[in-house]
Amino acid sequence: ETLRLLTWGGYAPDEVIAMFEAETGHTVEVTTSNNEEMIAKLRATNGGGFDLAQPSQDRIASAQEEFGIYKPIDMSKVNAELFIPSMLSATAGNTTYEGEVYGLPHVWGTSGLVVNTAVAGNVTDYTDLCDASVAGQVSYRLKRPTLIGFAYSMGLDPFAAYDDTDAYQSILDEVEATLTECKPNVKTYWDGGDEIQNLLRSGEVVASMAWDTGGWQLNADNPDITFVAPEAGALGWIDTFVLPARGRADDAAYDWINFVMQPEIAAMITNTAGNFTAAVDGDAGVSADLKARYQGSFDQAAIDNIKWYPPVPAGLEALEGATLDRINAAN
Amino acid sequence: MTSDTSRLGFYLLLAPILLWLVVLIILPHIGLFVVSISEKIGPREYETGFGNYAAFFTEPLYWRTFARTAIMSIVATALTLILGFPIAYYIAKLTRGRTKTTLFLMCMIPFWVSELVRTFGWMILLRETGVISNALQYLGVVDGPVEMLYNDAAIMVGLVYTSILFMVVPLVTTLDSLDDSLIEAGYDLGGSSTSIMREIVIPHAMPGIVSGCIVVFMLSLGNYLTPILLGGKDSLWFTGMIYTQFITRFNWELGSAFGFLLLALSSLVVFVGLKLSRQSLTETMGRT
Amino acid sequence: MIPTVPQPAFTKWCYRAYVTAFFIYLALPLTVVCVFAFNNSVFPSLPWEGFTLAWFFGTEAPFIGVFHERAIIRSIGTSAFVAMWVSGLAVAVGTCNAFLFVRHDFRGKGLLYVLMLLPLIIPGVILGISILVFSSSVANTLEDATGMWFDGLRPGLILVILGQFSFITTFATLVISARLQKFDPSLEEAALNLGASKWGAIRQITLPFLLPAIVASAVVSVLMSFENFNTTLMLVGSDSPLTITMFDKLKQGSTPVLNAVSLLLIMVSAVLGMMSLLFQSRKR
Amino acid sequence: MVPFLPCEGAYLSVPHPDLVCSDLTKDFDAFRAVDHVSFEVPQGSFFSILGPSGCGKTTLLRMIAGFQSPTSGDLRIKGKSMIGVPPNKRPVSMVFQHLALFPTMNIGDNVGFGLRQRGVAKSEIKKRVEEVLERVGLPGVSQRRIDQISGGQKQRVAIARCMVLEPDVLLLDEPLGALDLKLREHMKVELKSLQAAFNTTFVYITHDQSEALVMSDNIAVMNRGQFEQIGTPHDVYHAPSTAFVAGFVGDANKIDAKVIAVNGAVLTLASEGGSEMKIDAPSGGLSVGQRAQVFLRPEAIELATGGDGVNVSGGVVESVLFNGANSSVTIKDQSGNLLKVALPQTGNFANLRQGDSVFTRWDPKQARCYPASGN
Amino acid sequence: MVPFLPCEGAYLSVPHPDLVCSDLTKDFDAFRAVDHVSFEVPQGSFFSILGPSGCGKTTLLRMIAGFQSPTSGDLRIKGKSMIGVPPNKRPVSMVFQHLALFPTMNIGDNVGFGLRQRGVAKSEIKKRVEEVLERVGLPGVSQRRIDQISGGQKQRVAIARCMVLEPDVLLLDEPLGALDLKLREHMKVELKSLQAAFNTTFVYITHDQSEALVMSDNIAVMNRGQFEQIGTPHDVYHAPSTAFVAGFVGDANKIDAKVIAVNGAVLTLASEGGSEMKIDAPSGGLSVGQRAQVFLRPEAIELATGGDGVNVSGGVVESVLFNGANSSVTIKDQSGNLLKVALPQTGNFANLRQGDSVFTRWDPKQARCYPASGN
Ligand SMILES: Nc1ncnc2c1ncn2[C@@H]1O[C@H](COP(=O)(O)OP(=O)(O)OP(=O)(O)O)[C@@H](O)[C@H]1O
Ligand SMILES: Nc1ncnc2c1ncn2[C@@H]1O[C@H](COP(=O)(O)OP(=O)(O)OP(=O)(O)O)[C@@H](O)[C@H]1O
Ligand SMILES: NCCCCNCCCN
Ligand SMILES: [Mg+2]
Ligand SMILES: [Mg+2]
Repeated sequence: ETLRLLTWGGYAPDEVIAMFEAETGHTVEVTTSNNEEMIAKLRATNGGGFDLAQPSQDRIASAQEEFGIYKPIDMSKVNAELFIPSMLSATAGNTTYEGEVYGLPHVWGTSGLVVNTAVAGNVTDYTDLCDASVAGQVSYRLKRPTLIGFAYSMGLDPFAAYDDTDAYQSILDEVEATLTECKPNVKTYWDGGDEIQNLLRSGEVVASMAWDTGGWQLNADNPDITFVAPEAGALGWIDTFVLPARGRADDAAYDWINFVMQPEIAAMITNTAGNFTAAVDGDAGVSADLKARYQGSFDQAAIDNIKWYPPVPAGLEALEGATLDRINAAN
Repeated sequence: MTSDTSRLGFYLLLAPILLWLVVLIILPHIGLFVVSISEKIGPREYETGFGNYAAFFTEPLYWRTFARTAIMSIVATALTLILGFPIAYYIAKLTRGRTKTTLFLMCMIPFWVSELVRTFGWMILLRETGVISNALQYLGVVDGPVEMLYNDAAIMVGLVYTSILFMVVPLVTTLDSLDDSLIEAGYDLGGSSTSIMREIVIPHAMPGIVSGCIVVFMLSLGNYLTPILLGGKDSLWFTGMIYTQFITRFNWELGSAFGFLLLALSSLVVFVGLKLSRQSLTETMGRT
Repeated sequence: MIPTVPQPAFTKWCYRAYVTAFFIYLALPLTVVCVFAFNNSVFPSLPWEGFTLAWFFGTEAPFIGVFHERAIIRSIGTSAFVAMWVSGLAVAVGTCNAFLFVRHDFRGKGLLYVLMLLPLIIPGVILGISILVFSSSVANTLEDATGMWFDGLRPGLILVILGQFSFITTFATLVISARLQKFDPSLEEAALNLGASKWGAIRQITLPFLLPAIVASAVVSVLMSFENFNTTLMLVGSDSPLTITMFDKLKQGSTPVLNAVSLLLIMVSAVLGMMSLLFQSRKR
Repeated sequence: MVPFLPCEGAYLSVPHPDLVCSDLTKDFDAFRAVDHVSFEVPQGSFFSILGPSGCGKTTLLRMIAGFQSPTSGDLRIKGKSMIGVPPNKRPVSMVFQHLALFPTMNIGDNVGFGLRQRGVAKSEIKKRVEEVLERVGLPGVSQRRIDQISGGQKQRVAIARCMVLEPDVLLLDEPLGALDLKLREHMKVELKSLQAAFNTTFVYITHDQSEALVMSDNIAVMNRGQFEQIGTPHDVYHAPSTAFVAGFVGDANKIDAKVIAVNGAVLTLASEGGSEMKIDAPSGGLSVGQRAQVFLRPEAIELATGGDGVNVSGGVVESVLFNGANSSVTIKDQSGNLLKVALPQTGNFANLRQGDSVFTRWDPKQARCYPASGN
Repeated sequence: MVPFLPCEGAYLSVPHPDLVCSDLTKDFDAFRAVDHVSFEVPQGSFFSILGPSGCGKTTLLRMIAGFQSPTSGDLRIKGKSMIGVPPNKRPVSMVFQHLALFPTMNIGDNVGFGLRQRGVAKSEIKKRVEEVLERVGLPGVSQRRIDQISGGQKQRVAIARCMVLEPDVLLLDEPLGALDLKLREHMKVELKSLQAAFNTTFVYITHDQSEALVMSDNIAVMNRGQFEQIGTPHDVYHAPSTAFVAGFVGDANKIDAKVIAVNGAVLTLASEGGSEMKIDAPSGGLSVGQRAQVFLRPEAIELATGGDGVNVSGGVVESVLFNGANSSVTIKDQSGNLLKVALPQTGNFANLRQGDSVFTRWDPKQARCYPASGN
């Protein structure tokens, strides 16, 4: 069978695929994407075209409610022992819609700051990106994590306001004002993981809101650059496994899930993607360097301060979208 | 030869074009329009109305981007014409034989590679750590790195680059068909270079100018890659907006409305352009 | 102004300088793309770190060469597949259209001709979304009615092919019509007069005459299909053609692998383009 | 596979004309392009149809070839009616105005095309192609492309391509029209001799009277869809049966006049300007008082330094057109009529200058006279 | 803004020719297209340059117009040297071969173009355009598009467009080449009368001898870049000064022969076939034993039923080319030479048929004879 996998860059390294193909006889076709596009594609195909997708856990229930693009997980086909139980159940909780579970946890990590400490050591929180000292050398994505990160940094609590549209809107308005003001500081809004890495590595950008993994990978080349957990808290995410409603190779999909969650394989993925997985003992085989970098970025306080994304209620993204548009359009 | 078989042949020829135009052009656009007039009022719930169009007009972001895209496209078209005309004239009138073919082919080269590659090339050239910035520093023109990417000028450079071929080719074709003896007659009757350009060359080249401008305008207006990749944080493009509605916002209804507006805009500009230049679509585009 | 009318040397010199500058402008980005395919660095930018062929043949991360990048190799195959179909369909329909418009007179011909030109002035993105929206709603309706799945109507290669076909056909039609217009119908009559059947005359006389245009439009269709982005972006499913894959990679950040692919693309399309031109000029 | 072998044998005993058209008519909507045309072309003769542009020549020829179907009338080749027979099944071949040589084939393939359609064996085709090319004086050119030979050679290839099929009738639609003057002069003579050599029936259309006069056995002069006269070149030139023919074939002075006396075959007419003339020619039933058109060829008028007699009048040289052997003068007579007169080839009167006085004289038998028509 | 008003006044007293070319030469790389050509064209005359295709006519004309610069030599118009003067500053106008009317302008704008360039006031332009159109016989057409008038009318518009500028010299490059036969005949006469009416100097190039003969005051016959003869039409036709001119202008029988006796002005020659002939004409210094080319016009030969005398020989009719007034016969004499003989316009010998025996006779003064050249 052919497994058509819709995932993030780095989650399906070539060597893992090779091993999987050798072991199971399936072939794997990978399409890399991001949350929005994964959902958009599945929506356009009405849940077809792919056999396994990996959106973040907070974006599953609402998408299912609106578009019905996923099918429930058949836990009998999953080797549950491979998953860290707390993550498995947390994900199950967040991805339940009408009593069915739609997601399994795979990779987790955070969004925070990646900083060139030699030139921008003063950047320790999201709002510091707007500081005059780094004018023109800053980058972040124009996506919802940025809104949420800035909100926390401004002393607001967006997750708490998830169910109160008006409250959430007023948070958004405040963030919009800040980000609009911050705009001249920004060199460019980045889009893909490697893009921001290139900008940081070349020195064109010195501080950025980005995924932790990017920071750690850059750190290997240039010790000045690293991931910094922001004072207001890093944003914690879990990317999952979901089955598109009309996937044709469910067996291969389950095979893939069970295969990559094996500790050794999980470690290989961690080493390429840079993020830890939800596999039991997945960190055992991870390089000591990566562990050290992780520990350098996160002390216990920082870990406790991680803000984990709750499921996004349907309709909220429309508000965020409008805000992002206005920021984009502001001059 | 009997009329029966030729009737049959006629219908056999008619079938593919009707299938193509109806199934792939007409029905989809009707469909697009139908979707554009359905408003989303809740999950999986829609009703008919012009709310999406209203949203476009009430949200300054949308119509500003729309206007911006239109204006930039018109500017890009004008620039392409101004830059391309002397080149087309040079190729058509001042070169012969092998040189002519070579120069003409050289104009085609960018067309032979994808827009993505071309744009990628410009990114390598224009970025702060890119080739031009380094060259300028090396030459001592500037002391620090200069950022030339991520702004509207970069978009212009990219748009002109992407579309210049579509201006030069029709211009070369029409200018080629201008008999040298007409220009000679102009001189012979006492004309100066400027008056001959204005009274003889440009009127003759008009169909080429118009068809070049239409194509370039359409390409710029409908461009996605160049503004996305070369443009900066303020460089919004309407196609990007449509993409956003479809992909990031899952809002096909609004996206469809945007699409329809873009279509209306392009048709309007083309129509006005044709009217102003007194050309017809069939004549100008039919000959490209 | 023209060679036979004397011009001041300064004017001539300025004009030549401008033309030279223009061609440098044309060549620059492509040259840069090609050169950096050989830079021994993970970024396609200065400084120059030395010459390498790793971006073509490398197997060690991060220097994975094009020939070992699964995604790219696969998408080249996909692109070729799409291009073949698009070009075949476009040329076939274009040829029919040419005969229809050049040889037949019928009511509504003018209107049909304008409709045929329409895809030229519809932005590619719109073509993409309209086909996407339309095919999705047809699929939804059919699926609701029958309970069966109609995958061909969902984003995927079929829609990509149809989407590209929908506007490339216009180009093919124009190129082939232009040639057919130059065809002297008395050649066909001569063939009939010499004993050929109607179809025999077309096959032996008209089609060979059209061949250069057919080949040229096939090549142009292949090139257009290969490089199409706007329409494809909206219709692509799990199999993405090369431009889409490259765009994804570019968004992710770029390595000189992209330069290497581009260099290969430039070479192939240059060869294709030359071939079609040679063919055309030889068969004129 | 061999649908039209030359129909010999059985038919030979009955001497059919090769081509017979009876009452052939063609209407395009309301417009009648060919109007009840009837004629016969005997085997082996050269038949020309001469007429001005738009008179319906091509339409007539295309009906014979089968590209147009007649509105009414019949068309028989070697006795067989061709109505309803498609063009590829008719025993006629056609040389097109622009020759219609196939540009995608070399000369040999062009000439062999018809044989290939009949399924003749390859080696046989090769042999017959070489043969016919030799007969038209072009041996060994079969490998050349058609753009590698001259205009006159193309002409001969086009004829060879038809002749290799041994058609009963060869149709030619102004095949010299595209050639330049000198080549045309040459090909006129050559075409005639090719026709004689092949001994095939030629039906030739042209608007150039000199082509028709030089080559034909018989000429049909066509006007507005109708045949005005069928006859030998000599007849048509010297005894035109209508005013149209008199005006169209050859150069002629046309004088509008009125009959003032009829005396047996001799008419006396007065021109508009008042000068009197006598004509001794078939009168077409003109009676006194009727308006008439008189045609008088420039070479039928003699110049003299004085004298009187029938049809002699004095005049003044209006202009001299020196053109070598074809020089002429225009003379204005007392009543203001202009008369074009050929200068004698003997060189007499070569010194005539504008303004000189001179006399003209012509034989009453040399003029032709027709009732004035509406136009 | 009015750079070339007709240069009258001061110059009128000195009678300059309008156009003087001295030793004009033009080389294209190694190829010499125009080779030391010198001539003068007097004011108000019609000067033709006649020569075969590729002989350098257009190159010469374009040097006069300023579109080519001479390699050496001088070129003066109304006494002023034109070397280095750009085409838009020369007092000449040109009628191009394909007329080069501006298709994007209507007729009025075409004709007014030159005046607009000079900055003449609009109302004045309108007046003068109407005037000149009237003079060429096309009043009131100024609003028409150029595709709305006929070929002959276009011709006249092209001339009007030049004449409105009152040029010193009007250059015409085969302007009748694109017209059809009948129209060409007509325009020949018309062009000449337009020239007379405007009284402007015309320099006309053509490869059609009949055009040159009919229209010109003087003809220069050009061959391979050189002028072979300059003279009146009569001179060029009746007294060609070289073999090339004799062969190129008018129809002629060319006989290769050898001089066997010289007796004062009278030469006796023997043709290749052995027949003897006597010629009384400028001999060009031929001496006994030299090879020579004899040119004899078809109309210079008389037919007779018998007889003897100088240059009389018997022969057999090889073919009859009936062509109305231009009919001719080809006669083969005893030694096998073919002779084209014009049939007399009087109608004598009209009944001659192939194979008839007949005698030919010609006056020793009517032939021309030149030393045989290499070719
Ligand atoms: N298919 C047609 N439909 C309508 N009218 C036609 C058609 N073909 C020819 N005619 C008209 O019939 C008339 C005769 O045309 P035809 O081509 O036979 O003339 P022709 O004598 O060959 O002229 P030419 O010497 O210019 O070739 C013309 O007036 C022409 O306009
Ligand atoms: N620009 C040029 N470069 C090289 N050779 C040329 C050029 N223009 C003309 N010639 C050559 O010079 C010769 C004379 O050309 P020109 O055009 O003057 O001939 P022509 O007498 O006008 O002939 P035609 O009657 O065919 O117009 C020709 O052999 C031509 O090939
Ligand atoms: N390199 C892969 C990074 C994947 C990040 N997933 C982030 C989800 C944020 N909402
Ligand atoms: Mg005709
Ligand atoms: Mg010339």
